[in-house]
Amino acid sequence: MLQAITLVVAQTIVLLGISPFLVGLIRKVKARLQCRRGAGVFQPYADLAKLFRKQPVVSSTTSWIFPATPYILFASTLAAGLLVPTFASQTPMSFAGNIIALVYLLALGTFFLILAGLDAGSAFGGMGSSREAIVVSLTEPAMILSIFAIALTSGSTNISTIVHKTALLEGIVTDPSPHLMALVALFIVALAETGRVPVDNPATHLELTMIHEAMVLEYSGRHLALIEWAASLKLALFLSLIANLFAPWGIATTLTPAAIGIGLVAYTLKIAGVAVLIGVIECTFAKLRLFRVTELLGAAFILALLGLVFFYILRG
Amino acid sequence: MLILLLLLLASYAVGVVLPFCFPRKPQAQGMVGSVCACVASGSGIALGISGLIASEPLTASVASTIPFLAFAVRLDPLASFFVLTISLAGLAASIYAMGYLKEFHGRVSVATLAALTNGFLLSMTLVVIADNGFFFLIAWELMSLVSYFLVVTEHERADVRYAGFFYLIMTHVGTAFVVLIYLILFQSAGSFSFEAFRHPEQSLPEGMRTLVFLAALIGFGTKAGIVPLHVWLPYAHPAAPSHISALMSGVMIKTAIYGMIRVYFDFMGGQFPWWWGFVVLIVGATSALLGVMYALMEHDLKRLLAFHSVENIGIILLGIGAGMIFQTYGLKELAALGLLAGLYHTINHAMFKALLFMGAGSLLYTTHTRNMEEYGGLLKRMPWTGLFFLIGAVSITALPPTNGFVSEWLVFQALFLSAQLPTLFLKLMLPIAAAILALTGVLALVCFAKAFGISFLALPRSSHARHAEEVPIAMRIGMGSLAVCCVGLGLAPMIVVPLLDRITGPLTGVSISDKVLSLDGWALDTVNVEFGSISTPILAAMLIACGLLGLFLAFVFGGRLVKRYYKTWGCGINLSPRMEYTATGFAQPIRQVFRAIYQPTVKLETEFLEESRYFAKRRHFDLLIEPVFEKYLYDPVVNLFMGIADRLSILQAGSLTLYLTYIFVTLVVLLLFVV
Amino acid sequence: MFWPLALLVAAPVMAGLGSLLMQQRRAIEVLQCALAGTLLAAAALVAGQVIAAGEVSVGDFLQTDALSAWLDLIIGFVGSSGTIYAVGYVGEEMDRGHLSLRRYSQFFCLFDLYLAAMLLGVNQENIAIMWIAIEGSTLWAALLIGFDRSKAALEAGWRYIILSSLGIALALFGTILVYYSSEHILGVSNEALRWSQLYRVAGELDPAGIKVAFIFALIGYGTKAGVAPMHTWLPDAHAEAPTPISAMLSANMLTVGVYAILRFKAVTDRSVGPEFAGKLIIGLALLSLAISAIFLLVQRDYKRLFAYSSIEHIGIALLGFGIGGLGVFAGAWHLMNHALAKSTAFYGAGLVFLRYNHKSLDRVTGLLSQMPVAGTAILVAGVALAGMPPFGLFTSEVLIVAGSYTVRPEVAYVFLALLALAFATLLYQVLRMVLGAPGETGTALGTQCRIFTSAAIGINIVALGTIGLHVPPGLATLLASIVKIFGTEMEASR
Amino acid sequence: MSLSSIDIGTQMVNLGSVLLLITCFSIVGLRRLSSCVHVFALQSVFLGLTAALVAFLTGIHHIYIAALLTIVVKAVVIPRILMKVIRRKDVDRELEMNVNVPTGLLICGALVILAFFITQPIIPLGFLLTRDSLSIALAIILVGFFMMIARKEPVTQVIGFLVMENGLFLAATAAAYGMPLIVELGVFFDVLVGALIIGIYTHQLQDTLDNVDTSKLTTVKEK
Repeated sequence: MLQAITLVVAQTIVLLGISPFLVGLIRKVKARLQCRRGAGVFQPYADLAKLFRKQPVVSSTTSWIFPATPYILFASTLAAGLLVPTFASQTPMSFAGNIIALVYLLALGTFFLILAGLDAGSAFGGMGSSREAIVVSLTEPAMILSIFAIALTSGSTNISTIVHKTALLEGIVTDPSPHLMALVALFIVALAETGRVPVDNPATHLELTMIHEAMVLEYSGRHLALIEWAASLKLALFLSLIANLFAPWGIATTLTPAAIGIGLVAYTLKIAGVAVLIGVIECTFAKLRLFRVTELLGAAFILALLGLVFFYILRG
Repeated sequence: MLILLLLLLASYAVGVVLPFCFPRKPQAQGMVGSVCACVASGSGIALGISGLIASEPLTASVASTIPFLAFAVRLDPLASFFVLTISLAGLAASIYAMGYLKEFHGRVSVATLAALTNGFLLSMTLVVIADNGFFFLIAWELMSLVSYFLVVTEHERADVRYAGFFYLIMTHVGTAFVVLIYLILFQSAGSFSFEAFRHPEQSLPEGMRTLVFLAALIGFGTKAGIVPLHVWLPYAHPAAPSHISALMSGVMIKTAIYGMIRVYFDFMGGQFPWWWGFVVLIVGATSALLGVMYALMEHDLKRLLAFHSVENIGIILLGIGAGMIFQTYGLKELAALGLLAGLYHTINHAMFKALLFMGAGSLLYTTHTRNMEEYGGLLKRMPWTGLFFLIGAVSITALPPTNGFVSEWLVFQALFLSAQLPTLFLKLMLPIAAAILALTGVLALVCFAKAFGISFLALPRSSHARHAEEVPIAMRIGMGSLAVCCVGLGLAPMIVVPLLDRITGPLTGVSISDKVLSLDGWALDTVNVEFGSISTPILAAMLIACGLLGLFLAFVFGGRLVKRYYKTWGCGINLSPRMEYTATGFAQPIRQVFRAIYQPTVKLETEFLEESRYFAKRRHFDLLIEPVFEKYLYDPVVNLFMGIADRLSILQAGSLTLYLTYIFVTLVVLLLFVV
Repeated sequence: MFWPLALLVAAPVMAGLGSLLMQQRRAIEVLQCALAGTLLAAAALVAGQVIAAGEVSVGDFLQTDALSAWLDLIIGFVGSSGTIYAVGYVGEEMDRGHLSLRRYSQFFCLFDLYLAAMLLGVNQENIAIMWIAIEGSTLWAALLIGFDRSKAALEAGWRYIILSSLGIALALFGTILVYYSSEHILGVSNEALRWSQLYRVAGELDPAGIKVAFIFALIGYGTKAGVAPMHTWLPDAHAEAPTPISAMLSANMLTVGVYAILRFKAVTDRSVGPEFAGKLIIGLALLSLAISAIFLLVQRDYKRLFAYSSIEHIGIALLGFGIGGLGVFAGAWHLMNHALAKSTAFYGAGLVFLRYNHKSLDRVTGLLSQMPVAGTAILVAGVALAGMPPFGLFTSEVLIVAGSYTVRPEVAYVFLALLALAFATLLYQVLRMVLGAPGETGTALGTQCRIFTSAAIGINIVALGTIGLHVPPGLATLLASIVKIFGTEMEASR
Repeated sequence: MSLSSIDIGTQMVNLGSVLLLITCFSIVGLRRLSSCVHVFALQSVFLGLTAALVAFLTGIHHIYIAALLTIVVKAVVIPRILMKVIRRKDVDRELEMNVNVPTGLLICGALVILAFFITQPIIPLGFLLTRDSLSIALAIILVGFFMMIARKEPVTQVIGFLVMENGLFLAATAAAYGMPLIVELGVFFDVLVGALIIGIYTHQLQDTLDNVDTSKLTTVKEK
């Protein structure tokens, strides 16, 4: 019990701690590839601290939904994060929810974010909400299907069980093809969910292009801080999901200090690697038009489905 | 138990009669009717629960002088469960009605309305407890008739009359098929009693069984509103008074689910080919997806909710269909799981759909319009209604930790367990159904984000909304009780599942509650523990904890939690409702992406000033979604009959000679027929 | 104890002649109301006796068995409520100056004689005298249909008299043929014309003769019963006749026609087995159903609407009898409920006509709010006629379809489909009338008219409701013995 | 009485029946309304005589009454009523046909054959004396029926109807040796009243509308 609690606390700290760093890392990579020096990788921490200290300005047209949303978003994202194994393959909370719970927890946050976008009554918010709506509605089926394709190999939909089994080379992937397809699908989903190029551009505030930014346009001060933090948490969540599902190397399958140490290091390296990859993608791809996004996500869905088919066909 | 049953019947009956004893006192009429309904449904709740936990089903019967008819009732767990569902919704609705009926004072006869409401609840209860096919049919038809009269409460309006008649015809066609089911069973059993239907030794020939399956699917499906038989639903449910819409959408369509389970799992004894389940699965998936998609395009709040009923019936059928498929292959535990998921979603949908319709009713009550584009900013003006509606919306979109989440999760699991099926085809089909379910779920989320966001948030979009105020306490209690049910059913699966298991146990022959509940009830997992689990209480706790953590962090880093209010930045000009995103605009990307299904047609008429074609005097914008099924499926049939009738009317051309000839020919023909 | 039966037949005759002699209206009204009471009481008593004793007879002249008693109940009940209604209705016409006192008394004279003729016809063992009585009722009806001498009424009456005299003539030939084939067994005497005797010796009768006889009887009396394709007079007559008469035609005369067919069927079944008659009857019944279901859809005239609905229901009842067994029970039950419901419908329609003075369906809306009594009558009757619970027509239809499914499923399928169609078409029209906002105002009705008509409607609706889902034990025994007449025992209901 | 007389009787009865049939055909063939009425009267006379003959041969006396009534009612009273109607309306002209005469006659022939076919199995039941009259009676009925269809003029429809009645009467008396008296009286009463009422109707119709051509009476129908 005590061990479980410590683990949960540890994971919380790791997630909260590492997520801004990932954002910073991606920005740094982009800056480098665009031949800029760019801000330091720890800049996001400073931003958060500053935002927290600023007094938020709340639109007088809004209802209680608007100020409540940042906390709900933060809570739901963090709770979702606790279901995903990070450095240790067995997360104590994993029994509380499997992939479906994960998806719906994220959806809870999205739901309130959309509401908040509408709440202020400005055209931007509504526009952002409406676009977010279409994106999210296309990502989730692909996400569920892709994770399910992985789940089949290990006969479980509990993420930590999947990771644990794969890590211990139980129910090992006899052949990579379903995994590969699912990986690609999940990666695309991750880009979409975390509002990255080519689906969305976190760096823009141009009403033609912005989705997530448009929704949170009215936010300021600590509210914005929480939302930013939640966004980076979501990023961390997806990165660790991808990293641990497809490359559970070095993850701590036992709870000896040594294993945990290795796990932490491996984890950091892995997600940093994925983050760099994302950064590269962000500057090599252009942002797609909103109605082209559907094709991308459709492709993701099909890939995940193919992964499923392949799995059954190869397993007979 | 018998006492409870009698109390229930008696007080409904009294509720039918008593309102008429207070002529010209609508207040009293409504109050009396509602009180009777409350007493009855209260005892109904008790009856349902006791029926679920009782070891022996309660049976009672009154003989009749009509052959083959016996007024026999039997409260086995299945029936009790539906009695419970009906009574829960009924109780809330009748409390709600105490306030809501004011809406009708002076416009329609409140006494009739109250009496019909009691009759409606009574007939629904009789439908599910009837133990005799003939009796069932009587109750079924009564239910249809009474609900029809409730739908046409405001029959001065032509659209209401149309809705009502459409409903009446559809439901009657459905009834014809239901009659067919019982005819086939009657022929083999030589009796209308369910006991005789149930007997395995009178197993029907294969063709007849298939006929029964199809008849049940069409007959009950019409009532349930499966695609493509759903077309009446978005007309009829909104037309009725809102607490009746709540009952129709929340409960009445569930009687059809009851019928299907009764026929497939009870009468057919769970013996059927795999394609039965598969057909049900397909129907479920189609209904779920199309239901939510059409809902997305609706701006009439009640029509939107009605389409969501189609969607949720689809989800229920996904669970049941999966259960049937597993049943075919003897995977009893999974069959039980699927069935259980379907039943769980049944009661959940009853709760949140009733809640949402009541919420819509409250908006109607205070703004007198059903058009979402005229709402806005209502959350500040009616906080309680807003809160309850939000809870309903969160539940129907299956967000944790509400009840919708639990049942949809169970359905997902049931579909994912397809790996254990022998045939590759089904192995693939069930996960695809799951993907469709996922899409449905998200679209529902979008739809309710729209519904809540446009109606309750931002600035009022019309004077109706500007002058809206909170509804009377009775209505709030009615909604509140259901909101509590939604949350409760979500947080306490450890209580609900064992009860449902008492239904699925006898039907599938295996009890799974101990398998589904692990960690002494805290976690809910599928029949094999490894496969995945959730625990809504824990999730709720986590959410709260993380929320507090967020608050704490904000406090730690930010110090005092003060905030400043200022008007929204409107690009320099003052913000007005006309600048807000409309429901139409919000749904535009979806409409764009799925235009293949919607086939939207846009009409833009512009009148220009005669001086210059650069200045428009007025613009008129029309956006129409093609009603595919009505246009290509229903209209042709109607036109066919009309055409036949018109052509035949020359038979009655008014010429005596012609008439004489008919008789003469008939005579000669018959005489030849003898020779 | 024969006087109730005698009274039942004699009372209308006396009342009719009486009202012809009477000189002031009040007296005629009193007399008619008295008649109504007498009919009701007498019919009830006769039925009671039959239930108790099996059959009642007045010497050699009137004999009543279960089937006749059933018809007595129908004619007695509807006849009495109809008389009351007629007092209100025709009174209103007189108040408006459409009628002289002479015509007024003539109307009631004809009305009563018409009832008397039918009662004589059904309480009769002698097939020839039954024929005479029914022919008599045809003639009175002919005079009544053309009573208000409008062009349309005369035309309808003309068609009616020609077609039904023709039918009745064919029926007579059928009767003669029966006599022809029975006389050489029973001798040249009245005996050869008695149902009871015919049933007894039916086995020895010559099949060929009986078959031809039945065909003539079926077509002949079928014309009176409004069975398609001999139904063509029916909508015209019902539409143009004074509304109380329309009600009586639908509720009584068609029923009597069915009764006559049934008597012949009973003999035929005993002689050549039930298939022959059954097949013919089922065929014509389905034809009637189909035609009425279609024509209900295109009606522009609310009285014609109910007329076609009568064709439909006579068809349903005949289908029941054609199937036999359970169907006979259901058919008889259907006849009674239909008589009640249809007369109610026409009572309502009559009030509407009095108010608006036109029969156009499209121009009548919002009855419930404008004329609550008429609206309720039409709505209740419409729902009942559409075959909805809690009314008896639902139970009988379910029993008939169940019976037919056990015997020949294909009939049941067709029957179900046609029922659904007729349901839709009838209710579509009825609901258009009763719901919605009232259109034109029309001329209000006099108090007396309203009292009498409401009374008649009330009686009918109450009766309709009480026997809806429950056959009173006495009637159940009657029905059981009716079923026996057709050779099959009622199996105990499970 | 002796066998031979019975044979002769049989032949005479058959002769009478055949005469009836022939009169039928002639009515179908005739084109003038008044002559139709006359021929009908003639037919009724033949009918009465045949009935009387049967009564004489069988010694069933009440048939005499029936025969007498026939001659009085159908050969005298009804024709007079009809002639009156015809004169008042002066419709005594070329009749409009629905079916032209030759076709009509052919159809009638077919009907007669049908009648014989149908009655073939039944005949043996009957009494020696009047076997074939049944077939002829049925033939007359069918032909009468056909008459009602073949002509447009209402009066001819009445005549057709009365011809049918004659056929019935022939069947009743000749074939079945007459029904019990009460029955026959009843039947006669009804026929008389029926004819009267039809008369009344044609009368009133003519008052309300100048022409009583039933082919023009087509206002009450499905719109």
